[in-house]
Amino acid sequence: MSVNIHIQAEDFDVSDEIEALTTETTGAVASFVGLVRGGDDLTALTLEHYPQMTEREIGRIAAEAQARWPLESLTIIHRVGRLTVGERIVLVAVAASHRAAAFEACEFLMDYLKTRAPFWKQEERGGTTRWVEHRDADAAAAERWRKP
Amino acid sequence: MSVNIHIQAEDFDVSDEIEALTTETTGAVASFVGLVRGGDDLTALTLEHYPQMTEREIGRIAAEAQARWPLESLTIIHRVGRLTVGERIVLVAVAASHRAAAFEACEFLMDYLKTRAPFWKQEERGGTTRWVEHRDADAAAAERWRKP
Amino acid sequence: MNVLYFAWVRQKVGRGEEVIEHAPALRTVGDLAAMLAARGGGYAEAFGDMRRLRAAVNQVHAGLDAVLAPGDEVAFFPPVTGG
Amino acid sequence: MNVLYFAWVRQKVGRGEEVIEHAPALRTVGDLAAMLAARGGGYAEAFGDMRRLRAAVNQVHAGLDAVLAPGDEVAFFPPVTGG
Repeated sequence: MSVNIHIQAEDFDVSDEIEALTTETTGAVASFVGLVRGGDDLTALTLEHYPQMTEREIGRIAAEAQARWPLESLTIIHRVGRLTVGERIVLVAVAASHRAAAFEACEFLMDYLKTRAPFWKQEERGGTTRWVEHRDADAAAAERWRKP
Repeated sequence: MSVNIHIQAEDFDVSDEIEALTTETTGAVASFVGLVRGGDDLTALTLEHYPQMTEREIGRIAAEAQARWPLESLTIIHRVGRLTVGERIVLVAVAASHRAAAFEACEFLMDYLKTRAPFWKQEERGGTTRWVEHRDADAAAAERWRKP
Repeated sequence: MNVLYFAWVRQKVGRGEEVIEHAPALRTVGDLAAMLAARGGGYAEAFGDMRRLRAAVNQVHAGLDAVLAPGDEVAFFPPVTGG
Repeated sequence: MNVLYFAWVRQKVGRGEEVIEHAPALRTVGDLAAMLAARGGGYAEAFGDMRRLRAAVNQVHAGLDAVLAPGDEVAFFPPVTGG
């Protein structure tokens, strides 16, 4: 089981990342790409993070996914810095023998990244900037993975 | 809303397909890649299909996904012919404003492809061939999307 | 009617398609399957247990009770295994 | 202790980090936050309502009741908005 976590300013290539994950026993790769979504005059996002904590926290989230599903390998790439509309922000890719585990783990990882990984988005609209507010829907999405 | 359905012998590039789906209002792309999984001496799969029906049936499945979730666009590529271990078989990629719709629609599309699209896999192990049996787990996975 | 066979159904009957004249006795998909099973040989093997088979009429999944009409395209195949 | 601030917390207090000596009165994260709020100005704005803030101790999410020790790295930030 390999876990690849990268925090970087640079863009990534989804095909290359998926290719790197797959082995002869991989049957399924579920992946997710998050992008800077335009609208309401948004021009860019700037992503700040807590460097000493980010990889460690994402590592803990990845370990939890590994403990819950039979996974082969996974890659999480999260970009930081200023990103304009249409740019990729995040990739989560999960390889497994079967698709149910790959899908569930991928969605779990995204829900946990959204609510636990120490990143903060600042929006630029025209000349003004504003910190993005935490969405209750994200907290609810993460909450559903809690075991009873 | 654009729907792209391709049945082809040729391979595909996941990055290119995702890139083609995204617009300025896309916030999320969920995707799935199915591969020929090795093991038990499997060397290759041959995929047969019902050409007159395949695209129409997948189109009906895609229309159902569009009716159920707020999607921007989606691409389904399914390969046919002989594919060796490690080769890509299928891609489902779904673009939406938000991730929940993209994830759910992607998983729905895979479950329905598995149980409704007219493809049949024949396995090669050493010198012998055998038709893959339908898995009850796939029927159960599709069943959970039925509305009450 | 144009009748198509796929996967092991095709292999057992030894052909991918054939033309079968619509007739009053072939009112439904089930009637057609029973007629084919009665041919014996590979047809009997393929159509002996309809629970193992699926069908489509004019490129739409159909049950054994689906009613046939002249000119229909009828297909018989195992449960699908793509994806 | 090394105390770090992120996002609007950093902007309101006007710095990204500072060193604060551990002391008996700073037993918990909540004690530290209350001391910072009492400084007034940007600190009062940032720490006035702890429900809007989150904290980590030694790079692990922590509640207001988490106990501090000399040498700890304590971070204050808004609820995260990455992904």
